[in-house]
Amino acid sequence: MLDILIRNGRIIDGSGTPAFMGDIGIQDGRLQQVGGHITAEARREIDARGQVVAPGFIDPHTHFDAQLMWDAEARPALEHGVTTVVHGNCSLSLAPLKSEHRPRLVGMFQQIEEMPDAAFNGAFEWQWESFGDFVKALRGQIALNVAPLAGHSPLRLWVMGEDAAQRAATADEIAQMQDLLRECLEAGAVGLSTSYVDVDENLAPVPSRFAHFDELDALSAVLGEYGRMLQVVPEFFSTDITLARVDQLAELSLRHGIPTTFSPLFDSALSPGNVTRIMDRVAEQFARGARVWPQVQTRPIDISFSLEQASLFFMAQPMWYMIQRLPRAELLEKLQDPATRKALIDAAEPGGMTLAFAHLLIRDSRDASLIGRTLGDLAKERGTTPATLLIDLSVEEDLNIHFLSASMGHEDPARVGPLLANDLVHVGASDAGAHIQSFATYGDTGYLFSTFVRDGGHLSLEQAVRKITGDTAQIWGLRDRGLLRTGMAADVTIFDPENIARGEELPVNDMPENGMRYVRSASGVDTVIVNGELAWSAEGGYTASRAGVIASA
Amino acid sequence: MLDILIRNGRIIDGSGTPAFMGDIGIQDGRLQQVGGHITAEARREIDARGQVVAPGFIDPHTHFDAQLMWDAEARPALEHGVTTVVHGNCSLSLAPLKSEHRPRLVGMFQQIEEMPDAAFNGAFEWQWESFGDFVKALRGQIALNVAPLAGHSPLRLWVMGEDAAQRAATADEIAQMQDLLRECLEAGAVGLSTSYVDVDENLAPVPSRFAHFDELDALSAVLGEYGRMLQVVPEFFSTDITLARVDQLAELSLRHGIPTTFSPLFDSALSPGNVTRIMDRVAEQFARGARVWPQVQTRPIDISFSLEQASLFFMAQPMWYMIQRLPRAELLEKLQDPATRKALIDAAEPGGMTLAFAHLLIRDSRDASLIGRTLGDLAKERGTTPATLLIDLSVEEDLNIHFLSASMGHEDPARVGPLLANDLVHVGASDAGAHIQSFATYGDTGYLFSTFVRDGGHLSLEQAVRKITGDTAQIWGLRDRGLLRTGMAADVTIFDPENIARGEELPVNDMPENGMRYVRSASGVDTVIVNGELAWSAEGGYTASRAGVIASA
Amino acid sequence: MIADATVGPGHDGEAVLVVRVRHENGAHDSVTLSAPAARKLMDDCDAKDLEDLAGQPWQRLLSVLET
Amino acid sequence: MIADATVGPGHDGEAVLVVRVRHENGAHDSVTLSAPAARKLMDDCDAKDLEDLAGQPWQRLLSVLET
Repeated sequence: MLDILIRNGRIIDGSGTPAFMGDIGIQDGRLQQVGGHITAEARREIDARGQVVAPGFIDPHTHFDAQLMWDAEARPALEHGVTTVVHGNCSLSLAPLKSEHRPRLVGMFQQIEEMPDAAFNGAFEWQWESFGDFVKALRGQIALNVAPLAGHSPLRLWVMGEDAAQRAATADEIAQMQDLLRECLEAGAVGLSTSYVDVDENLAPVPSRFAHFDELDALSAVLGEYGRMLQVVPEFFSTDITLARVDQLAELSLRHGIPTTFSPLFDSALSPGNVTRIMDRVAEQFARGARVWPQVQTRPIDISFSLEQASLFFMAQPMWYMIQRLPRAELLEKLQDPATRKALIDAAEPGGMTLAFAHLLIRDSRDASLIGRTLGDLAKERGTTPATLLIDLSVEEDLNIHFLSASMGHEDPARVGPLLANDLVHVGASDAGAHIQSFATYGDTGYLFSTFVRDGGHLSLEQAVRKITGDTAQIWGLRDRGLLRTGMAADVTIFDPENIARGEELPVNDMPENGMRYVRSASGVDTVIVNGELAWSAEGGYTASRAGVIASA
Repeated sequence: MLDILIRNGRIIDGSGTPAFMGDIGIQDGRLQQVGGHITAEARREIDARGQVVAPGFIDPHTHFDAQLMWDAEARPALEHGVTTVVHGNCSLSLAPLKSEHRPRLVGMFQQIEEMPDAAFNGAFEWQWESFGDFVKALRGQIALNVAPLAGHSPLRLWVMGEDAAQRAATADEIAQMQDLLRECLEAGAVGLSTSYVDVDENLAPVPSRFAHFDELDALSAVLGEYGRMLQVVPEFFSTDITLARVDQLAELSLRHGIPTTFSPLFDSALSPGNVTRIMDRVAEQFARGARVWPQVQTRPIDISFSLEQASLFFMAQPMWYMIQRLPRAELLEKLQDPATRKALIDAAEPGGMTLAFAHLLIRDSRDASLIGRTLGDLAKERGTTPATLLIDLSVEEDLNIHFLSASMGHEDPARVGPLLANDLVHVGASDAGAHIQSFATYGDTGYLFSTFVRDGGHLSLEQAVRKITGDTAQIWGLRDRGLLRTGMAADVTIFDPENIARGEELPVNDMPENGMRYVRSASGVDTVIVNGELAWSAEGGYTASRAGVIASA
Repeated sequence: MIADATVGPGHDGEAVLVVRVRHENGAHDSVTLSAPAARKLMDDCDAKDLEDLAGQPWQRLLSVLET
Repeated sequence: MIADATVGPGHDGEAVLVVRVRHENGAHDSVTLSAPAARKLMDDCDAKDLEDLAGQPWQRLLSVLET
């Protein structure tokens, strides 16, 4: 008796070989058969006619660390078809962590990943200090698989205390960090994450940035003992420095035989040579036998802002930029002063040209009917101009209205498509679970299919599936995932290739203490199975299944 | 304690992702770690510096059925890096087979695969009738893995007796064949093989050719229950009929969800549209979700002949063709008659043009120093002409000398290379173990690397490895093979990418009863590991390991 | 109509006869014959020489292929 | 020398300042600054306007990047 029988699907097995028609049988958490027309009985049958049956998607760059402690499903990742997430990226993980360092680490998470305090405090109980106990707290409690990284910053905090954010480590401290990392890897960590750019809530560099090269080299040697991943945030703001990091990662990769990955790498028309130069260097290093996987996100970059907080968005409009830096009360006053208003509007819309702000979308508003509309359209309806409306709405809503400039970067499919299709690019960098009050980090997989498979044709369906399943599992060395093949773990996502997409970005209040975040729902995903159990379906929503495991083992 | 530790290799993992430097640890027959620099101790260490470490190669089209019964290593396949072979191709398998049908089946093997009687009789004991007992006879006795097909012809013989080669099956007989095939699949068969073209030793069609479509459909339905392969020899001599077979296989594939594969498909300048038309149709059918994998061999086709047996080779030389059809004694007499000799030579070399036979190689000879030389060169040395020498040598050696016209087909890398690189082509069709007295069917993998990776650059090293490892395992659904990933079976081939190649074709007398066959040795292969045990190494040759398993399970 | 016939390579290392056919609608095709089939075709067409095959009706191939 | 500066996208959804640099040997490069770094650069250069950045020595970026 099978547990689940998926009938008549278009099977895309994650290896890149062509799609084919057939059934899939699942038993005891494993793929019992892939292909054929199965006659055996099953406790549950799923008719997948017209749909693609693929390995569950793997998201290699998330920050679901805290969320998973009170949201076993890492919503809405699972409903997008993601069955395995890597967390602990960017030098930040919840373990190993002594209890006295918790506030320190939470501060970093808040600053870097823009996550609210309530996500860490009160929402769950900290039951661990060691990585082993952290993993134990996850086991049996999660609806999708977790491949956890150990963060370099907490490693340093554990060994060096407050000195972690002040100086290089001594040889003895490095040796202690090596032992600690070894413990993490033994307990199921899939690697180490570090960062060269992040700052804490006081804008001081995070502990990992105080490490000298010999420390990273020593930790990489421990990764080498296990063949595990080094994840890095390089100085992405400068192409030249990033190139130097690529070279450095390549040296670590070759010296210790380890895979390495870095992000973000995104395409911007303003730095046209950035991606080309970095990819050329990446290719050179791969040709030497190094593994330096650039992670590239699928979605374009939107910029959002309100008049409440100074944003560089206005830097090209000096008058707006300056007024925006005034104290709140003074700003509100100025915005209602006829002379200032006129000056602002004339500066933004010289000679009545209304182009400057017409493309801006209303991100959130007390008036729900405004959300998602452009200032241009609304201004036309109301017989005003976009700049005038921007000021009026901001005043009306007490500066508490956000605007969004969509697709400001990484937005040209003709450039991003071939990059995603590049064999040396690791599709990832979603940052899922982070920056939750700025934008939605979910649905990048749906966007991959809608924009680069269906619309752009830059990847075939098979290639796209492979990029986020088979390739990801192979790059990270995840034991028996990422492929539909007999004997592998039964992580399966069933979706409609004609409709899979990400939904609109919407604010919701589903964080602890009714906290707000932006999310995107999925469309076109039908069924998500984790380790042989139904975890989510379009028909029934989330189930009570907690079949997720630590995916490193 | 590891069993084997492979250090400093250039790892090509079979998935198509780029090569990388690292170690591999093997324990209990499995890959314990892939990548990194392993510090654990190991019973055996292998330094792979400068070499590629790849999954063991998988040969999907062999006829090692009988040979494996007395040669556990399927020599010389293993030393070429092949760790898994599919046998039972082309409707012929050694099981299931009632004892009374053995001579009948041996006759077919002799005719179709050109294998000597001594390979079947006396060389081993037939300890089985059922497929299960056949598999039992292999278990623990083989040095490489076997993925066995059940042959359609023996299935028919079992159920229908001599009627198998005379008529279509009744509904009841078809049902019996279905049960029998089910038994084979349960016992470990990876599919069913059938043939539309082969004849037995009396030139009568083999039993599989008497099947009507409903029989193949019914058997394919059983394959569908298990998601297993249907292997077919289509009427390759006609493009139009082959196209019809592609369509038919596609229907079976879609109807039953099964993979299908056919061979041979080879490129010949004489039928320039053949490959293009067939590949276009294959692509159409894949696009529908069918799996119809054409197997394409890597090596060119040589033609060999002696004057003893009439060969079409002389058909363009009517006088030679006619005289060659004379009875032996009369032919020998004519070849020594001055007038006939002159007429033959004048016909082949009109006006002293010596081009007709100059390129022919001496294949075998009593005089070992002649083997491998061209008639053109030898004729020059001896002050005669190629045609004269062909006659003289044939007379001297009592017609028992063979000549070879090399690279007569499938010989242009500019055409074959892109075909092999095509994502819809299954690299295979080696026919290893068959036609043993005509030519060597070993070393196609070495030839893939030497000709299409090194010389022609039609495939990258990673692509070529993937074609004969990861892809093959995925196409055939072989559970945990074809990739280097933690947890997979430890089948590993270590080779020098600059030197891997097939050796010269040489006659040897290593068959039972001192029988002759042609072989090719390997160069550039260093170490071959099967299920975690050293099976062959360049340094030590074959080991006593018998770690091969039935690879379907 | 048979257009021409040439000796070519067979996958099993034996020489084969590749017969090219031109149909009335302009379509081309080629059929590969093993030695027995090639001999039967020569006999059926009363051909002494490969060149004698040219111009013969393509239907000659039907009975040959059935063997 | 700083060639120009433009507002652009940051991966975290905030606006950043992309400063383009032209070196004496003809090489081009661009550096992306977050809001605090951009403000510091403006201050260091006594710039009221993005256009004021053009022509400033590229070394101005060094101290800014260290923050």
